[in-house]
Amino acid sequence: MLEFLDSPRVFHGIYLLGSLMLFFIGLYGLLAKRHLLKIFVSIEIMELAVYLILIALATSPGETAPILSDGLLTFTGMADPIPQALTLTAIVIGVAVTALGTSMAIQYHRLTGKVGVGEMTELKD
Amino acid sequence: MTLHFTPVWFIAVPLLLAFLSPLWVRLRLLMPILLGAHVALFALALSWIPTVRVAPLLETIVIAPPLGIHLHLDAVSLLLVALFNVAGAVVSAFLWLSHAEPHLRGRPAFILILLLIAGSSGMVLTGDIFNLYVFLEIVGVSAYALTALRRDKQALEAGLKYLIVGSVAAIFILFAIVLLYLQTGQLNLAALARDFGHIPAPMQALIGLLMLIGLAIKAELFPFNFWVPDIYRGADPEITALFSGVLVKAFLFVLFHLVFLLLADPAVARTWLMALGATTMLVAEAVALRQQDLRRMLAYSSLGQVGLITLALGFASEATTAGALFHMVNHTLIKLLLFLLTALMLRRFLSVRLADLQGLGRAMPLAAGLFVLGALAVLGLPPLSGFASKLWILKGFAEAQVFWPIALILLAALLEAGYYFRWIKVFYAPEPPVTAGQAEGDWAYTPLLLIAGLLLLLGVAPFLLEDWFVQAAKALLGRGAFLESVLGVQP
Amino acid sequence: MIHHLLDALAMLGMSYVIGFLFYGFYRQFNARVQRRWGPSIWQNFFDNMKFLFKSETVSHGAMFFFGPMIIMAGAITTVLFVPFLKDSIWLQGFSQSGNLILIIYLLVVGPLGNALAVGSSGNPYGVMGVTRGLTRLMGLEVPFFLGLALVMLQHQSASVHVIMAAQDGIANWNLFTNPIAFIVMLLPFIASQNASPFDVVGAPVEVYAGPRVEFGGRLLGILMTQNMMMTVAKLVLIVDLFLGGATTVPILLVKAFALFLLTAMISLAFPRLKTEQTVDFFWKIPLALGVIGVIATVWLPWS
Amino acid sequence: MNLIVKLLFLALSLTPAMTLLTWDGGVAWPLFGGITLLFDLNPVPGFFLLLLALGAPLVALPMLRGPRDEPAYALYALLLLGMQLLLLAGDFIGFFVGWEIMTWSSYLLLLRSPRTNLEGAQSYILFNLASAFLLLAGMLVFYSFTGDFRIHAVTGLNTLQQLSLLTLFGLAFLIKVGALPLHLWVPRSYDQAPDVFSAFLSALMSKMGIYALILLLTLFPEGLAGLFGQFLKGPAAGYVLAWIGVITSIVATFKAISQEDMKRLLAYSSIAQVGYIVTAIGVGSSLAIGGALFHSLVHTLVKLLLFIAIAGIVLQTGHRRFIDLGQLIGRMPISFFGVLIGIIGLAGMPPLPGFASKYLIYVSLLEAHWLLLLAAMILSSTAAFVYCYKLIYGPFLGHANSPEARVATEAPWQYLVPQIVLMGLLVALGIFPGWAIEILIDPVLTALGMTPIGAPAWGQLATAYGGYDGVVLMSVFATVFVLVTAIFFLLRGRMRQAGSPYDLSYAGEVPTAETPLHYGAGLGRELRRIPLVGWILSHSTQGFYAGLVRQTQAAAGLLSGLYSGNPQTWILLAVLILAATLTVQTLTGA
Repeated sequence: MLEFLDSPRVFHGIYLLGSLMLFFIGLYGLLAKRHLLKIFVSIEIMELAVYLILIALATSPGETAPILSDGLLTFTGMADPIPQALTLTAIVIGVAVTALGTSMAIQYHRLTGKVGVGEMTELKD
Repeated sequence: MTLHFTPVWFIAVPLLLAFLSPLWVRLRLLMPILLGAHVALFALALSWIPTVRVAPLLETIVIAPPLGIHLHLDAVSLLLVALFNVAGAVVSAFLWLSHAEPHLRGRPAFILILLLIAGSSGMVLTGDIFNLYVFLEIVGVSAYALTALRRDKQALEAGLKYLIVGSVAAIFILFAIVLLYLQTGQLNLAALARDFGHIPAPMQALIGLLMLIGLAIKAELFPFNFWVPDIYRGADPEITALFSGVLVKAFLFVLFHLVFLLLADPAVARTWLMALGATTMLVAEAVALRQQDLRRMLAYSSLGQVGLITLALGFASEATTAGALFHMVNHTLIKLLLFLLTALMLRRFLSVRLADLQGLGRAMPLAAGLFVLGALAVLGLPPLSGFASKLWILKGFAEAQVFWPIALILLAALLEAGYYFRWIKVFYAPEPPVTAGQAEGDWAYTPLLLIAGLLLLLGVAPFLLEDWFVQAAKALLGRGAFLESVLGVQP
Repeated sequence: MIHHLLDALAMLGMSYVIGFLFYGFYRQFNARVQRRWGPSIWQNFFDNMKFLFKSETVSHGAMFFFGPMIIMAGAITTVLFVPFLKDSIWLQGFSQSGNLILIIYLLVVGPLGNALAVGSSGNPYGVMGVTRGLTRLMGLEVPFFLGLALVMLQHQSASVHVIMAAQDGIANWNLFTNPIAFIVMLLPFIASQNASPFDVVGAPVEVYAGPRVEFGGRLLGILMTQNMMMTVAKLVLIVDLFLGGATTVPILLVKAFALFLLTAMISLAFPRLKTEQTVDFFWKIPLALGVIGVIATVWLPWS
Repeated sequence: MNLIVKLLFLALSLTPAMTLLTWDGGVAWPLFGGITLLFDLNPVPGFFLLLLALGAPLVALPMLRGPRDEPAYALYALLLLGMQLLLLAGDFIGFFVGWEIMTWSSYLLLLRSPRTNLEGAQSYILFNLASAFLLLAGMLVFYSFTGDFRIHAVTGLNTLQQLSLLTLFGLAFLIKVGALPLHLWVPRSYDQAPDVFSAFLSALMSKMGIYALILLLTLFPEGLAGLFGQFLKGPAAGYVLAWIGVITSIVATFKAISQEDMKRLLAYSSIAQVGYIVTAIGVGSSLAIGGALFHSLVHTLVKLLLFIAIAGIVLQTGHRRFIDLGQLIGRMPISFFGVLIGIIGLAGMPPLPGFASKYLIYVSLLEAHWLLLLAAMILSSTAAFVYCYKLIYGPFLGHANSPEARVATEAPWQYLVPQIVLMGLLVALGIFPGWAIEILIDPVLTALGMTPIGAPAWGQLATAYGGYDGVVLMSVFATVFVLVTAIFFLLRGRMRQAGSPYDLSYAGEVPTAETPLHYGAGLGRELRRIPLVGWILSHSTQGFYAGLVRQTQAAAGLLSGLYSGNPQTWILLAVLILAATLTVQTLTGA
């Protein structure tokens, strides 16, 4: 009954829709929220949405993980491995950036007691 | 045993040094090593000039392109890599020789500067778009950290702002890369260039816009450059020198490298890019008129020059491109000079606001003199090198019988003169200055004098580097040659 | 050499005598118009001699002394550069070495030298007089020069000799061939003669102060002398330029006297103007006439 | 050490003279991309190099007074280098390089005066850079027409092209010479510059603009005449230029009269004098160009003399306003003679050469049948007498108005030597105008492809409209003067020195030291009552430029509002632009 979901168009469409929604949720958070940590979370959500698009659209239903293991000795029917590698790399980078940001935000809070992005006025001349 | 030099060294050596740095116990050695590394890499770059003149050098990593990752060393990337290493060398020499604050001489600074230079070199050298993203993020992370290095309120705020806006830019770029990959299944730049034309037009526009905006944020183009003044104001001037001298140039290169590669006919984007450049230039120069803080003023001036370079590169004729590359080199040198001077002034006066720098010419005659020199160079007044590069750009426009950019460039230069000379006048005000900080030793001026000498030399004898710039312009514009060298076929 | 010397002395003597006689006549004429008896026609000689032989003269320093010397030298030089007669070797002075523009400038050399002396005296009223004089000069020179320029253009020469030679026969007088030039320069000419109604600068009698306020004795005598000689030089110049010049001394006298009579009548008919009124007047009426003259003789196609 | 540095500097100031005397053969310096700088010595720039060679050491000498000032010496040497490059350049790039080096080095020299304020410095550099950038734009337009940066006559341009070249170059050079209404920087900078350096600015740097204007004529094969045909007997394009020059000189003359500061007066007088030269260039005939060159020469000498003399007064008294000076004639006699000769030259009175040069210009105007211009020029020439008189009366005559003026002594020898040299030169040129024509000016005219004026004898100036003899004039005047003085002394009677300076006929009262007896500052104030003069004096371009600056600042303020400090705003803007562009693209289907 739900086979139609396996057709690549629908499958990709659903994922695309979902990740775009995720992306816009992130964008909304980024633009509307004032708290620094919330902004970092929003950025992360946007990044994740992009990863999701990459992974989802590069993979079609029925493809297996691109790992040679028991029983799987040829490359046929496997998903494209490159997006997965890319995503892994990108996640690492994203984590690094978020970690840096979070630590900076904490230090900033300790020094000034501020957490809102709109309150950052140290650089006003 | 023969040492095998490869372009990988430009990335590997700084990375290696950065990661090995915890092994050094003696902090005093850090800055000399930093200087040494950059000087060595600069020498290495110079040694490649003859090779690159003949053909671009492809350094394959593991698998041959288009499947594998490779570094593409041609005249233009060599030029930029050499420039980055010069900038790194100058800044590290300055940090070593002057009384820089401890946080700028410590291990974090050492690591981050190396990462910044390595990342920038990587962006310029890589022939793979995902690698580009990785290097971009390396540069980004190190830049955010460098901005906040001082760890006081202002530095942290600048760092946070930079991080937020930089991450968003990175997401835009990543999005564009993802779309590119999904559309073409390629990550190699040459292969992408070959296949980009087959993508449906609306998708092309979307990818192009995402990429353009992402890179424009990074490369400080109007209206995506609102973050710049705050960051330049908050970070240490020594670090800002690197941002203005290295980072922006790397991003500008990437932007135009992609434009020239992906678009078979750069004329499509010409008007857009030129308009972007022209507005950047005029807006920045106008806003700079009102600035009261030297760092902000220099930030806007930097934006103005970036706009000029964009305008010239966007026109994509050989003469304007060569001139723009020359101007990139000049601007890097000039902004290094000016920002490092700002650092000296900041240490002496504890503030670089206009009102506090009255009569600086008496307290720091050499610094004031060098500032004048830098200002003259950035305005493009002979006999300094800014003149030669600007003339080259203008000549390129005149050859093509296109006059509106000439008018705008000259108008912008006049506005620029309006504020630079205001500062100079204040520096030479007859009132005696109030000095609060400490005086600087003469050694700190060595790298600055070196730059000044270079500016003069390149202004009087620009033919020394003429050939290189022409080759670089050809390499940057030569889409066909690029594709052929990587894919082995005529597109 | 001897010839030049004699010629020069003759010119100086002539201009001295004519100048005082004309001015004496003017005072008589003026008095009769105002129904007075007036002084003797020789009165000016007596005054001048009295001043020149005063036994004591007050000086205010070296420059004060040299000013009248400069103005005298300027007046004599001017006289020597104006040809009195045409087609004659006499009464020519050094006019072959000069021209009309040079003469116009020589006319002001002396007064400027004297202005230094006035300044040197330290009397502010004197300096005010000088300023008034310079202001009036500024006003009158424009139409005066424009009128003469029309003549120079007509004859394609700035040489007084050439202009004079071209006017043989009364029909060829510039007065008739170029009347507009004559009208344009006539009033400025009167002003340059320091005559009423443009005489507020010296302002004899009524106004207390003027350029001469500090001068007395022999220095005043010198100033008076040069004034008379300068008057004659200017009259002769206009006779040369507009009335065809003169071949003999009597004709010169008649023509000069006629011109003098004309200017004297105009002078008597009008009340004195203030300096700024003078200037404004010259920049309006004579200058406008001059512009019309230029348009009529130069711009329009028939010219 | 001190002496060595100063001698070295003096030697450096002789470099223009060295260049002039020892130059042999052209020099080419390749820059890049086929641009080669060509340097050679031609008669036209040679004339201006001669002015520089004359003036440079004369300005350098008074600069040596006082404590050693290496930066000023170095900048002066750079300035001389720039001007020599400019004059020797055979192509526009070299010309521009010299022009710019001259501009910024003179700006930095200007800053060395403690009197420079922000407006003065900014207007100097901005006007000059505007001029330079217009020049650069003109060069590039020229290049796009010809494919070449060499300075040479171009043929085959259409009217629009010629007009664009003429406008760009013309504006650039008119700013440099300080023509109205682009003169704002001149009075400010001449006033605020170091006193001796003002002499250089006025006497030599303004001549570079003149040189450039003459150079501009050579770009067009038939000069200005080929552009828009004839008006009367002269070029129609030149008629406009000539009026610009004359109006400049009239307005500047009245402004000069109303000044209360000696250097500002001289600054306006410079504008006026250069206005005459511009007029002559507009006429464009060989006589007019000869007059322009001659007037440049005279103006150079006169302004050097006057500015150095005034600098000496300022040095000795510390005052620069007419109201603070007076009666220096006895205490500074040589400076008095310097100023006297200077103003006689400035006013164009015979027998000094100022008359010769003006004579040439007048005759050229007559020849061109441009009589209204002639009348206008006469107006400003005669009005100039007023400020000339003010210039000598204010400081030297009348009564001393400040304690410093009462005790001042003669200027130091470094100031007097140049003055004496210049006085000698002026008198010699006045006696021998023909020499100047034959030796200095005719070669230039020949090089410009014009008929030389020629002179029958060194003492004579000859034109088609007649001429005059400087030797006769000078000897008659001198002889008469000596004779009159001698006769005066031979007459009976004696001179008595006035008992005190207050021994005056003063409206029936006896003035005292408290009575305001010095008329210096107010002299010429009453000219305002003349309607035209009052109108001119009550108008100024300052308001316009101040408004321009205000508007620019306001626009900058508006734009800087964009650079807010909130990252969310930045991102919102980026996203909005992305969305807007995408929408537009989708809608238009591009």
